[in-house]
Amino acid sequence: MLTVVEKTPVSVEAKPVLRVEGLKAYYQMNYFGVRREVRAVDDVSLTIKRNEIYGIAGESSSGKSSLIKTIAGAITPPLRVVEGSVKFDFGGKELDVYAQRPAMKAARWKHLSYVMQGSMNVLNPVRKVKHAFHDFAFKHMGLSEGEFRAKVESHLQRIGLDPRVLESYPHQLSGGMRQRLTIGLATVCEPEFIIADEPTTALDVLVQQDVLALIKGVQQRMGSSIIFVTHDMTVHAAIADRIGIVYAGRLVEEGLTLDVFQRPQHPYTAHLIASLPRIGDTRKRVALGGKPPNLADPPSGCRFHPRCPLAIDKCKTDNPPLEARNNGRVACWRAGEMEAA
Amino acid sequence: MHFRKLAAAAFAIAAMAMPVAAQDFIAGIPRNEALIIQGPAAQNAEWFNLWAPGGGASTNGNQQLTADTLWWINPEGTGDAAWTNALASDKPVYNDDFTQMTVKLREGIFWSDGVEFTADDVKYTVDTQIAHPGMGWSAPFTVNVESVEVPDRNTVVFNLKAPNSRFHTLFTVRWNAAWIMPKHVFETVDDPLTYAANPPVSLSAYVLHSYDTAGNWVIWKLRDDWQRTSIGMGLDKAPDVKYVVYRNAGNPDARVIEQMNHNLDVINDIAPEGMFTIARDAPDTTAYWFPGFPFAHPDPTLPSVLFNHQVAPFDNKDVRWALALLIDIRSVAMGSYRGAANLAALSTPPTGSAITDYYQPMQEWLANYEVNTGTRTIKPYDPTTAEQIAALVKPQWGDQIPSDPTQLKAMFGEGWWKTDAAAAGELLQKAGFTKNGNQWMKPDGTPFTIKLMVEGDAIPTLARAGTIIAQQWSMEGIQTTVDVAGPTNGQRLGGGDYQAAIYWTVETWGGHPDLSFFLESYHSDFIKPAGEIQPPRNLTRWQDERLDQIIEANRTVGFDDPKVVELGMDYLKLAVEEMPFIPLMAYNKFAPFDTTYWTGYPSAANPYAASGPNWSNLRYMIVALEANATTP
Amino acid sequence: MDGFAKYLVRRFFQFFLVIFLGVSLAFLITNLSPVDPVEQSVALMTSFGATDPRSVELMRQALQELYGLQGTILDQYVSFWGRVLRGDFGPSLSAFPTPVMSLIMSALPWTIGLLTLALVLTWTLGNLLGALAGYYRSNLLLKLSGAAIMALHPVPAYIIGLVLLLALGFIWPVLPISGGAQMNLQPGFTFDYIRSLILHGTLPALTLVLVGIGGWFISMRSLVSNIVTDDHVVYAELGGVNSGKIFSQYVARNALLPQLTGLALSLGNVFGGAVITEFLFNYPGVGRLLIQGIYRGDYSLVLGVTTMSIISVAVAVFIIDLLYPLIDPRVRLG
Amino acid sequence: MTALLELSDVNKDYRIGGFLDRSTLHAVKHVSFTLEEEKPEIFTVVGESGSGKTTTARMILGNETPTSGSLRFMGKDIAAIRSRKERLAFMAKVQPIFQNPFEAFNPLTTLDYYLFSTARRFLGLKDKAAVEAATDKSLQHVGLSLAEVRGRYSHELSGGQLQRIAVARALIPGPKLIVADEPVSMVDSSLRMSIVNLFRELRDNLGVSIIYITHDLSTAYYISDRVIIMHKGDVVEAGRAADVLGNPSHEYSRALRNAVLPPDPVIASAIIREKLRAF
Amino acid sequence: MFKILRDLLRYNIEFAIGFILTLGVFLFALAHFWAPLPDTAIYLLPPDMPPSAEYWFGTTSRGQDVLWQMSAAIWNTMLFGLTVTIVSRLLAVAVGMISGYLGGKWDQVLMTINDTMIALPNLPILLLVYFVMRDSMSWPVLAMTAALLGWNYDARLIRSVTLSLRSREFTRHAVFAGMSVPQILVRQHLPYVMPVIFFTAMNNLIWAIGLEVTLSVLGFSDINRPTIGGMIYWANQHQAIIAGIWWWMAFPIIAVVLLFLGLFLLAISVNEYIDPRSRLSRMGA
Repeated sequence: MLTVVEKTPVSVEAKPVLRVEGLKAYYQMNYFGVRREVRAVDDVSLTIKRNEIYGIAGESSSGKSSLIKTIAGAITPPLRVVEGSVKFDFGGKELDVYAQRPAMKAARWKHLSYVMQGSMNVLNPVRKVKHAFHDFAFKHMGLSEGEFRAKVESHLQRIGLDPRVLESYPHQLSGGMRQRLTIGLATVCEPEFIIADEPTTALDVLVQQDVLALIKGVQQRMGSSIIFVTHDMTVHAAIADRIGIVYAGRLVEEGLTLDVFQRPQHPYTAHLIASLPRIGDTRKRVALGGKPPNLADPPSGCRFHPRCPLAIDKCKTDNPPLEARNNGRVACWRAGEMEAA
Repeated sequence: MHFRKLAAAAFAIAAMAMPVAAQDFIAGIPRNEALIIQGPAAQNAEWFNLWAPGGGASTNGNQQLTADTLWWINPEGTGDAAWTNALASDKPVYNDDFTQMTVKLREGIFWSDGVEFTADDVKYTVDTQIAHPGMGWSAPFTVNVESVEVPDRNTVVFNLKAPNSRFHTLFTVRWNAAWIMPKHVFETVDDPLTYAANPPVSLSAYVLHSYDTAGNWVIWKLRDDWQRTSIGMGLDKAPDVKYVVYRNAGNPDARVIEQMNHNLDVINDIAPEGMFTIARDAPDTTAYWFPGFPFAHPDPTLPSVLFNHQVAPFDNKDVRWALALLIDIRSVAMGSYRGAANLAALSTPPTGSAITDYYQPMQEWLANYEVNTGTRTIKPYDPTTAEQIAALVKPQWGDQIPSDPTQLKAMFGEGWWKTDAAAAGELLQKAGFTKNGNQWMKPDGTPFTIKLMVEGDAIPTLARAGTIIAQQWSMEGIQTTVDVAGPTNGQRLGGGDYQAAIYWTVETWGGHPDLSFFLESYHSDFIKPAGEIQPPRNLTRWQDERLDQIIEANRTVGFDDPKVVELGMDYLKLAVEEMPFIPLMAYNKFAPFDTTYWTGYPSAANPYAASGPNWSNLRYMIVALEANATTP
Repeated sequence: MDGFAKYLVRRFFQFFLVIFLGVSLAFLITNLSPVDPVEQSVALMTSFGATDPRSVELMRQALQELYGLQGTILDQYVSFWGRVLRGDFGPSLSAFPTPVMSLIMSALPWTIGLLTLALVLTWTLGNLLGALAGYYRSNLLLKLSGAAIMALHPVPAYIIGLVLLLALGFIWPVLPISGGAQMNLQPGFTFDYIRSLILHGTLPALTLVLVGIGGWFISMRSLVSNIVTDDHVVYAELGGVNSGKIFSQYVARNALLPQLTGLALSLGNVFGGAVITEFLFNYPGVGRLLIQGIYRGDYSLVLGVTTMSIISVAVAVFIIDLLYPLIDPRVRLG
Repeated sequence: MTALLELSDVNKDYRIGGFLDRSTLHAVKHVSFTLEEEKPEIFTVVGESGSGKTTTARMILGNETPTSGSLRFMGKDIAAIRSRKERLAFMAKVQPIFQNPFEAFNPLTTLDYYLFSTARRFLGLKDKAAVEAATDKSLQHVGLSLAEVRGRYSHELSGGQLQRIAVARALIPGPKLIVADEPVSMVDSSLRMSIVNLFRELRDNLGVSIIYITHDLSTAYYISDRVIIMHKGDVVEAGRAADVLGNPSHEYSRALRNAVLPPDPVIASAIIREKLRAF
Repeated sequence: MFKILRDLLRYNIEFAIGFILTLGVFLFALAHFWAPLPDTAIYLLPPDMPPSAEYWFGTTSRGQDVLWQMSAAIWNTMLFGLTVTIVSRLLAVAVGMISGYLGGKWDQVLMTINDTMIALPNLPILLLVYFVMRDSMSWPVLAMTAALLGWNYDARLIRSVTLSLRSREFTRHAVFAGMSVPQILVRQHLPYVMPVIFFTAMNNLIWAIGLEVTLSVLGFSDINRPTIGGMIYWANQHQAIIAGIWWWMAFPIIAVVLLFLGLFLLAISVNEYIDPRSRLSRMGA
């Protein structure tokens, strides 16, 4: 097996484009006296460098969606940021998502765009596509109407869409076209940072690769950074430069994609990778037992311990910190043993 | 942005609205030349044919201002003064057996289109209607008239099929009558039933000026040749009222508001409280029938408690008398009219000539009248009712209430029956009823309950009277519920589809003692079996041989024969004895007049015309009104 | 057959079926009414005059014949449909022989004018305020106006009208309280006449607006509160699209679509008139005509108005069904 | 050998479109295959959305009737089932597993309601204890117990658990055939394999045949005995799973096979780079 | 049940206000059973008395205490309104759910009936029915008639909800779990339809009371029975507004407005409580 690590060059000096520090975001609900606190994002710190694709992997209700919503500043009550900060760096200017809201609003789409899950519904169903481009992007471009239209058309052409889609209504387009369109919409202003939430999940298999290639291509051309959420490990394998594994609201492992796949340091990651089926292999996969944790009432200590085959007593009481290890970071008391195994 | 636009629009609307008070109320017509009268909401606003079904009995001025016929009776008048020869130059002349009536007509009367009125018009009126069943007076003409002769242009001779001493009343206006048709107009018409007569040709002093196709108003204008009409001939100067406006002024509240805003000179009817409001808030610009309380004009109709004699136990006169004795008339007067009621113990309206012809002469008889309760006899009549009511209303009206009993009787009636629950109980026991606790049981052992029907909406005072009577009966052990019949009221009364009701079944000329106006239809020949519709009189279906005899005798005496009053008294005595229905009071109408522009309205002191715009003889009021000199 | 044509045929069939059933039901109920137009006319013609009972009998027969009320209910039903198909409801029985159609036609412009105006105003205002209140939920002014509208909502139309009549016709008498236009004013496109129409229409229109606004307000507010959480609205907010545009183009526009159906239905109902308001302000419209017809047992008239109303509602629903795909690009007929 | 399920030349057309663009969609075209009663197997239908695989499943379940062709279950035409009694008898033998376990259970109803209802209706049990025993036995097959499920709502359990409860419920009447429409696509990958493994056990231990509808070639390869690949209503390729998926011959099957990203960053990123170059 | 009430009262300010308003008006209306005088009795008190210490809300021109009249009127009117609302809700739910779930011929027949009813103008039909029934017209009959006219629009709404529920997987699952149609409709679908029912009930109640008032204003009311419309009817007959007896109409209307605000607040908070989405988040989904 060739180990061609064709990493996109990352300048060490360059300041990271996103710095998330000690972020805690909880759903705080009070329904008729039933008070609930769901710790969807619990003490997450991460940085994303310029010109990289950072994948966040995790299962449903692991908090991965809440994490990027919080990063995007797209949270509505009852989800609230309890602690920590999210800071972008656009062209040397630092922007705190939660402290500088007006500036943040002005930066949207110009510097920061968003590809939402479920492209089916993100476009206004009663307006033609061209209006969406106009509403989102026109004011950032400083172009005349005609120039703007030409720019949008050429941008769409570049991502493989017929400019005539601008005259369509969203429901007239196929799922694949719509997803391309939202990617087109998110990239038309050439932002420095793109947040993508499950951009390929709803797509047919045949289209999936194209869309991934599109995202990768656009990113490479513009040199932007992308934070990318999906539960599908093969997608991460395909385009992510680095991966963060989220379990029960916490980042449990982070590392270069290849490292994570080939040498997972956390038992959970190891299991995830091992259980992936592949064509040509009918050996029996062992499923992970137990059930995913309830974030309203998470297990003590390491949140994975009830399902972990390697759990020891310490895991039940003490929460392992996320520590640098082997060119990545991992939060596991038994990371050393894992390595040995 | 939006708010500013909205504000600007609101301001513009307000700017348009402000001058509305300053603007002419009626476009192009000076307010001080116009008399504004409460009219109807007309459905067929473009229809002016008085002789087609639905066309007659109009209250939009058409019959009041353009129609004319042979004679008029003032319902408020007494004696000869009540009678007016209009198109006829004299009273009718009958032959000895009342099979022929001869009428002399006036000369010099012209239709508004310049054609002269002649005897041919009268003959045409009768002949045409006989030829067209469905026209307003077709039926009575067909029943009565054999032929009409016109010996000369000023004389008409009616040959009757059978003796009829009251035939002339068909041409005598109390409220309306057979109006004379313009022969020269209808001759050219294919079908007089579908002819709209728009614009109508007038035989009276006013002519159509303009009207609202939506039916909210009609304006009539004084004829240039107003002198060439029966009413104009008697005037010595041109009437001040140049325009008469009949307008639909809306519900009673709106009418009061409009009068106080001086946009409505003559109101037809409002509730007593509305009247009091006007009297309180606009005393200086309003005139009434009485100068103060009780204000109201008594119409010659007689609201009564009607019993359906075809439904047991109301066929028993003891029961009817018992129910009468359970009524506290003072509460009824207070409840229905706030005391402003003109009470009636006799079965004829206490108005016009009936006071002097019947009520006053019969007081002694009434005072001595005895009722046998089965165990004893009582004298139920109470001549002091007026004083008692005066005492009740005095706290509110103070000095407006005189202390002279004669004056009080003119305001509140001569007297009524005393409440006597004990006697009533005896009468019920006499009729076989028993009392179980506080509940009267019928002879068959079932509880005695009554459904008392009222019209409800159009005649609110009677509904009010109904609820108070129901309460009185209920409290004495006869459970009574009030049933609102609304528009079905007339039919249910006519079809005998009720137990008891508050309505009128007696109407009179008002200005004449003859009772044939209603009495004729009380003959037992016309009574139908239960469930079938009867002519809209004798709604109680009262059947009595003695009554038939009175009616038959009345047919054979002349209209002005003194025997008419004797027969009338016989009827009234019989009605007291039988109590076929319980007469309550006159139908008092609150019809205030605005004096801002006009003065000289009729009143109790000067009853030269009826009060209220529905009456056709309002035309005599209109030509008599004078412009208020103090109005700019 | 082409699918659309097939759909159209089926929809047409249903359209006619609804009208047929509705009108038949109305016919049946009207004919059960015990108010007899002949008796009403007889009563009117005899109530004030000296009446000879023999004549009344004669009169009754003549009218029965004249009004064409003989024959069984089935005969009348058949001939009724025969006439309706020719656009004729026969003569009015209370305003005989004026055709019912011409009575309706003279009342209709008033009703349509007043109600259409009031309805459009109510709809616009109610939806605008409702949408604003649903979108800017923390705005105090909107909260207050919402509370006022909510308080007004359950007040019966008659009371609202009466209060307005008192306030603007009596206490501060700036507006005419009765009728459709100034008396003796020539109808036409003149400034005076139009001003008069507006002045006379203001109170009834205001009543209708105040009565109707609550319903639209409440439904719009709840529609909008649902739509603001839709993905495309959230996405536009994330996209920094300015909030005025989000409100008008993303929120209000989507919420308005179902309200359009309601508007069409209400417009269809216009032909029934606004009974209470017309009654209170003496407005010469269809509602007043209808009440008069009911009072006077004129079931030709009642049936005429009812039939018109049924047809117009059915037409309105039909049209909106056909037009909806054009208004809402998502909808396909099928 | 008797046929458990026999589809012969099944077609299904839909009318679609609206105002101006009405047309007929041939959702399923000429589909034929047979499952033997004596030889339980996992029969997989692979296809993308719009391939007709779900429509086929619905026809097998009797929720749709074919436009032409016939579906026979144990010799009886499924489309001819009319009466409620026949329908219940059919449902006792053929049971579905749905795609989204959170959708398949009403979130406002307790899960045991489904289980008990099934036991009562199909096993004709009246007695509460008997119902519970039957339910518990079935849950044991999927590695759960009634105690774990009783009184629970769907949101209290994970997708994998729910899907296992769904399987347990389907097993209660003792079915011959289970039609599973995308049963793992909404299940987290850590739990996915437990469901897939469960199907194997059902086939091997209980003799239940399973029609596995999926777009996921990897799991299809992992458990299937036979596979058909559908594309726009047509069956483009059919045969043993290892042949069809391991070495597809039809152009479309090959494209589908190539579209599957392997869980290996080196190969996967190479595939994307290749794609990128093609742009 | 008690716990739900306590939770709602404690944690939902809208519910608390609505509850207090509604309960207050309800208790006030209930009090008429202990009124010192029968509610139809007239002229037993001095008429036209303005509000005072003795007569808190004044007396009517018919010599009745407005306070006790109102109390009985609100009771009777609400009884009428609630009867209309409940009966018409039952009809709407039955028709809407059956039509939406069964579809096909059922749907066509029911929706044709529904559309026909939508096209029928309410007031003329009601007035004609009033005439036809005449003295057998009692408030329950009137309520039934109104209910028959008042369900159709909402049935369509409910139908569309059921239609979307029908295609949900849990419905199909329920079928394969052997559930009968009534079981599916009542157990599976009704919780989702409940918010629609509550929401439309408010409008329906307002409509029903408006109808009662309209009929009364036009003169079609049982004048032996105090209702809000009946009070307006009698106040009109005595020209109370013009005569300055404002308390006769003002207090009943204020009471109605308060009651509606109360009911409305209750409806929205209960709706939030029973709404599947909020129920689920409360349960911890």
